[in-house]
Amino acid sequence: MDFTYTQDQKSFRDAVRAAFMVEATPDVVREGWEHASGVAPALEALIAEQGLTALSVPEVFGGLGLSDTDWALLTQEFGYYAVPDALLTTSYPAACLIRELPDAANRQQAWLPALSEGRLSVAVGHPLSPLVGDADSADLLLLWHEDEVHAVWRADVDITPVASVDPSRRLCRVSWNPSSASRVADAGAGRELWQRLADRMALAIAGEQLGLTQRVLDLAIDYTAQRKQFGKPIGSFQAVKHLLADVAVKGEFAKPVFNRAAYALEHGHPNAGAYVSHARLACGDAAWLAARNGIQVHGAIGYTWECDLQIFMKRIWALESAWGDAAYHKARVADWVLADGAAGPGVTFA
Amino acid sequence: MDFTYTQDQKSFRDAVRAAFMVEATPDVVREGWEHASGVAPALEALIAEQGLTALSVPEVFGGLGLSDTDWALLTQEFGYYAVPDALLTTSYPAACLIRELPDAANRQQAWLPALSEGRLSVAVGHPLSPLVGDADSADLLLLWHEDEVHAVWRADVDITPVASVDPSRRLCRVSWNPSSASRVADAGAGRELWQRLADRMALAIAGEQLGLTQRVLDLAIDYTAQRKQFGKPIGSFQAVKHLLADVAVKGEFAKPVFNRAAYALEHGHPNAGAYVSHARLACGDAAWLAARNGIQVHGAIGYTWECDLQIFMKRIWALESAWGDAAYHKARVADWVLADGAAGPGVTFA
Amino acid sequence: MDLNYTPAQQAFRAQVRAWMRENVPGELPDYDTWEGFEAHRAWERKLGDSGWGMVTWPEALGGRGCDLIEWLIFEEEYYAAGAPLRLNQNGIFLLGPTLMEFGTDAQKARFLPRMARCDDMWAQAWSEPGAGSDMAAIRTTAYRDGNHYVINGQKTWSTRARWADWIFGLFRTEQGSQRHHGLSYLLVPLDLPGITVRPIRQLNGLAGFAEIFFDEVRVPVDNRLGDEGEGWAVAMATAGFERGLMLRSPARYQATARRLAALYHAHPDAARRDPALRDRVAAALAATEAYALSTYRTVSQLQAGGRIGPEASTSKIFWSELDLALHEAALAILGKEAELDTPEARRWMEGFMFAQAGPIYAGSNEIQRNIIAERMLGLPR
Amino acid sequence: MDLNYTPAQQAFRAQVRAWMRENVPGELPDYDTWEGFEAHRAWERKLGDSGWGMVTWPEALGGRGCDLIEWLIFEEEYYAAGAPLRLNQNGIFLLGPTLMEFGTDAQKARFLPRMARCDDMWAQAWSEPGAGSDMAAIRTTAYRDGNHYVINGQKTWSTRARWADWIFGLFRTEQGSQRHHGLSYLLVPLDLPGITVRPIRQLNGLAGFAEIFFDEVRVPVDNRLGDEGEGWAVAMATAGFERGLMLRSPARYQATARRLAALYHAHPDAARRDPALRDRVAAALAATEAYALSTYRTVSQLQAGGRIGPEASTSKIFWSELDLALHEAALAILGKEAELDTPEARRWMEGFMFAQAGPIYAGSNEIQRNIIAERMLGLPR
Repeated sequence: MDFTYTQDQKSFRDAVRAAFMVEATPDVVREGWEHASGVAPALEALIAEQGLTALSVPEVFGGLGLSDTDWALLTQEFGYYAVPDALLTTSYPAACLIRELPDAANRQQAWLPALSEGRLSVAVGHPLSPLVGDADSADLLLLWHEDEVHAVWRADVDITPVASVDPSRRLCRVSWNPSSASRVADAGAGRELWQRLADRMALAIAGEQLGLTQRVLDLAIDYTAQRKQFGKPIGSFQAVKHLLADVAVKGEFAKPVFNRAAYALEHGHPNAGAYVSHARLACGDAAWLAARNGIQVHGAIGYTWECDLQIFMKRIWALESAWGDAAYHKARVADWVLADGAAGPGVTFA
Repeated sequence: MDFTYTQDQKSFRDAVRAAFMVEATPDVVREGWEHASGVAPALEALIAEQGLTALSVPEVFGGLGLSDTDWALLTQEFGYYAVPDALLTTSYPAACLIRELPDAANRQQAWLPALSEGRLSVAVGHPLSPLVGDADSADLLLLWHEDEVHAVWRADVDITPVASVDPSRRLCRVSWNPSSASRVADAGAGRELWQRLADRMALAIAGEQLGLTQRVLDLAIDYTAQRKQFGKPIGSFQAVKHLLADVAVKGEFAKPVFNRAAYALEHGHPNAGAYVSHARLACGDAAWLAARNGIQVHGAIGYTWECDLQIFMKRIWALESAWGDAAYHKARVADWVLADGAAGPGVTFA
Repeated sequence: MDLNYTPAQQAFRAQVRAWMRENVPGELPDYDTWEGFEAHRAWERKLGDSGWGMVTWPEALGGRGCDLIEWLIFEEEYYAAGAPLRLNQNGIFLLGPTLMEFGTDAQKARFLPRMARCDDMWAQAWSEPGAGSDMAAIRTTAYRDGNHYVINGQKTWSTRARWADWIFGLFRTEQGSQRHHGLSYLLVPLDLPGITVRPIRQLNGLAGFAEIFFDEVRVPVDNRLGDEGEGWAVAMATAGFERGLMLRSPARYQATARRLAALYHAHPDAARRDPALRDRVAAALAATEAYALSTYRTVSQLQAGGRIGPEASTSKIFWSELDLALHEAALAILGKEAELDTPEARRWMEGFMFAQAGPIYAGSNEIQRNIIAERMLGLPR
Repeated sequence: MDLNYTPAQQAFRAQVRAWMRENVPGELPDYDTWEGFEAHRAWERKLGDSGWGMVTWPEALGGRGCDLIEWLIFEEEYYAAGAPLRLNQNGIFLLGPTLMEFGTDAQKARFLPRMARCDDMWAQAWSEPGAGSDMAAIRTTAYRDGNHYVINGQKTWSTRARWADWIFGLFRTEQGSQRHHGLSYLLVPLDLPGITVRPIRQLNGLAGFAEIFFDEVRVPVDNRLGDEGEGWAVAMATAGFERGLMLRSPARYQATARRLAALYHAHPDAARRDPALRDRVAAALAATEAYALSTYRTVSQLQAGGRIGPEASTSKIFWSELDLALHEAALAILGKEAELDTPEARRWMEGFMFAQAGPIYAGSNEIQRNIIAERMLGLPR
């Protein structure tokens, strides 16, 4: 029974963190808002250079073959730095989906190395996220149709971008016509592939939410420790302390829930879906409270465009219902915890 | 548009308050716990002396003929002093029910003056409150059966007392056999009588909850203003202040909801039932929070039998689901506010 | 107790309703844009010209001498008709009542009629970089030079100051004075030499407020409201109005609540998928009713000769949390749509972002809870 | 990361389960009655005699040398079998670990084996009438007289002290010292001359705690834990255990959660009448899972060489609010039944009343939030 990450996992996370700390500053995130891709050129270059598009591609195809628990650490960094979506909406799910496609050695050979090297951008569309992230800058789209997986080139779809409250996000309505030519997995195989993909995406969002919670907390701590009113830092007032302590409590207790979900997903645990939903709810609650209490302790300055807090709040608001809204995740959690003998001692872990 | 009570109403309330302040002290309430009736003899004597059993009996039968808004003020005092239930479970509802019985001049003549003079004690049983309050000390019981009203003498029923968490309450399971001889109103007339009675009882409980909220607040203010920790009164700590301010906010906004319900009930407003349920929820929420935050600011002393806080907390806990639980009241409120054009400007008042 | 409207009040309601039906414009552009500002100002002028600018003021000052119940009725019909937020709200709801109480006859005649038709657009100027929740820490000075005050310093978080003609605020007129002593309440035209207005963009990217810099700005002594050095008491009266009745009449929330109910009914699938949603929506709608009832109750008490006391702070907390609850419920119904820039979702998300400011401005809810605890409940400071 | 139990751990679980199945008694009377106390002590003795008194201690001291994962497994099986709360919990969970860290070998040998089988029943003696949340305000003195300390003063809120044989607590051994300086951690038998124990009745009418008066009570110097005047650091370690792992292992809440789920299923009408109930119950059950996971995570970190830091305060807040949420959900399901003295309702109402104490004792949740803010988040004092 060991909840800790390996030294390798932490080192890799630290390397990514170090890169983001320098290259994904709030100014860079803001710069991305002005670009069609949502990502500033320098950050796009960093992603290419660091080979971040190769993370989930199996090693035989030139990738790093990261596991779900590897990713669990990284997604927190994506959230902490509010790195624009593109990587998490394209190469991550695309690689996961393609590598698991049945009877698709040719396609895997054609697509995975290209994906890995950043030569191919692949977007993914599923009913839980009906607007396709970064479809407008993708070459290829992997789309759900009645549980089948279809692969469609961009020329063959109509794309209408729809702005999000978070200017980093690039969501698109996609209309297209499924055909037997575009089908790359049938419904029998697809059902399981899509479910695993949807769980992976939900987990990635939970990780972002954890990172966002921590970032808002850090911003709020910095601000309230230096901002003075009534002759002392406002962070010394009990009301301010308790608003932030409440966020810390929620964040602290979301972490192990998140870690369990990642582990269960990686090991194909039969309850993985419910665990992921539990993580999404716990991490989402923490993030939502972080945004509310974060702006509250900032006061008016937190309401301004100039204050970097907005970057993280808007991401929190935007992700709230992404890849499954509260109704979806609550229902999965309730079905699980209310089933006979499903939760509790000796069942929590197998 | 006038939300204020008349001077007469306030004077009468003040007189009752003055009597309770002296005669319904916490010690007297505790003394009642040792008596079969739940009421200390001195308090029972006061109730008889002051003619409190006559309040709802029409003047022609020797009573005071109080209206629902008159009662709205009094029930808050009953709550504030945690006066044992007996009056609110017997003479109040019984007088309301009997005076409205159709074609019952003889019974009214026989029962109302006796009720008014305290010679007759009448308990009331209804599905919203299936355990009959103070049935064991009643002479007569007015009981619901398929919307009919039945009047049964105590000799004709079996009574099993069931203790409540609040030692002042005297709840009884009553088993009996309805017969045409015991029926005093048929279902056609009874339906409306019972609904109005149930709403009156729910409103009375809402009033008690308001009074209880204020009492717990007063106890907490007294305690936290004098109790010192870290060299100053704990009431000067922001966390303690805010716990009590939150209670004050809930209480303040429950009051007008409660007043509207009383007014609507008195004037037969078609929405009266929903307004009463709204009052029950608003007042109940305030009281529940008062109990929680009240014991929290008291600390360990609030957890003791000796501390009077327990009297009021236990009443709050006991009344939470009396005469309609949250599910019942929430459903009535939701049906009302979600109906087309039911709530809002120009509809709030007629 | 009498919770009925009088026939006269009902007639008044009908009159407002009829006028609004004829005159309310379609949706205007955001008033934090230049185009939107002009459109809103035109609407305010139309209101003013028809005597609806601020109905509680005397006719001679641009109003129609209504009582507070009529004012509530006016607001209800105003928002029920889909009319826009009041552009000049800091003027008519905050400075207006303060002028009524502390202004000289000359000041009232000079400022109120023009305010009622938005000939003068007003912004508040309380906060400074070092004086937010702690308003008594004000440092911007106004030294006396003959018949003028000369202002130096900086104000901030001045809502819509970018478009305003005038500001009102507190300035330190007594050199070396401390805290709430030695402050005066001044009315300052923004076109004076030495004033620089720097817009501040808010969450939605629009410049909803501004910083104002003062460099030797000369204001006539006549522009002082109340006595010299007694500005704090005047400002507290303004703050009372702000927390109390005027700034947040229930009608806005009732309009939001109606939209929420409609949204709920329009999304039966959301209610089916999340059975707890009905509770949440119903609770927010019921709380909106509670807020309306509470306001009528306050007006009753004022009409019976009472005054607004520290319990007004409970109102500030209640409406700001209500506004959040209404918008959060709507976002929950919208689910995946909530983040999108579609007409329906955009309006709710904008409202949600605006609601974030509720627990912060006009005295943060933490300050309000202190006030409730200390002044209403009597807890030690 | 490896979230599986090892075969050895699974075998251990099976062993505990089998023993419990054979030995767990039926429902015992409340341990705050004399009869209940005796019944509970007999059970503790049985546990101790079979090596289950405190499994994490070395065999030589009455335990079985288990690691913390095994301890969690033990607790899970203990409560899953319906075994009663641990009578001597202040001893085994608070003083025990403190003795392990600060005790001399002689003290360990003297106290731990007897504690493990409840030959000595222990109570804590921290609080005083003027020192609750502000524990450093302790005034009870213990002056040195040769090889003895002589204690004078008063302690209060000592849980189950009415039945206890010994207490542990902090006493001011340096005359005139201030706050957390000059305090020593002493172990005091309650049968010494000069000690008066006055029971205090709690909400349910039973004397769950007591005041203890000391009048020239002579305690040998050997009964001091840690150095003279260094009691605060020792006590902080105890407080750390209290907030942290030991006092509230997840198993109790998991047992309550199972009862809640059963209650929910047994009252389908309640769920039908209040569609939001499912959410509420599911959220409480999921939070129980989160608490269990968090505890395993903490143990992982300890086994990897970490220490329990200020984040333990988050745990205190979480379990106390969880306990309230579980019981409040149960009362909502019970509805009208909740207040009644029926077997099912009584147990939930008693548990609910007990849960009221959670956010108060072991350092109130307000104090915990201060600790989180100052020590974990680094906000200024």
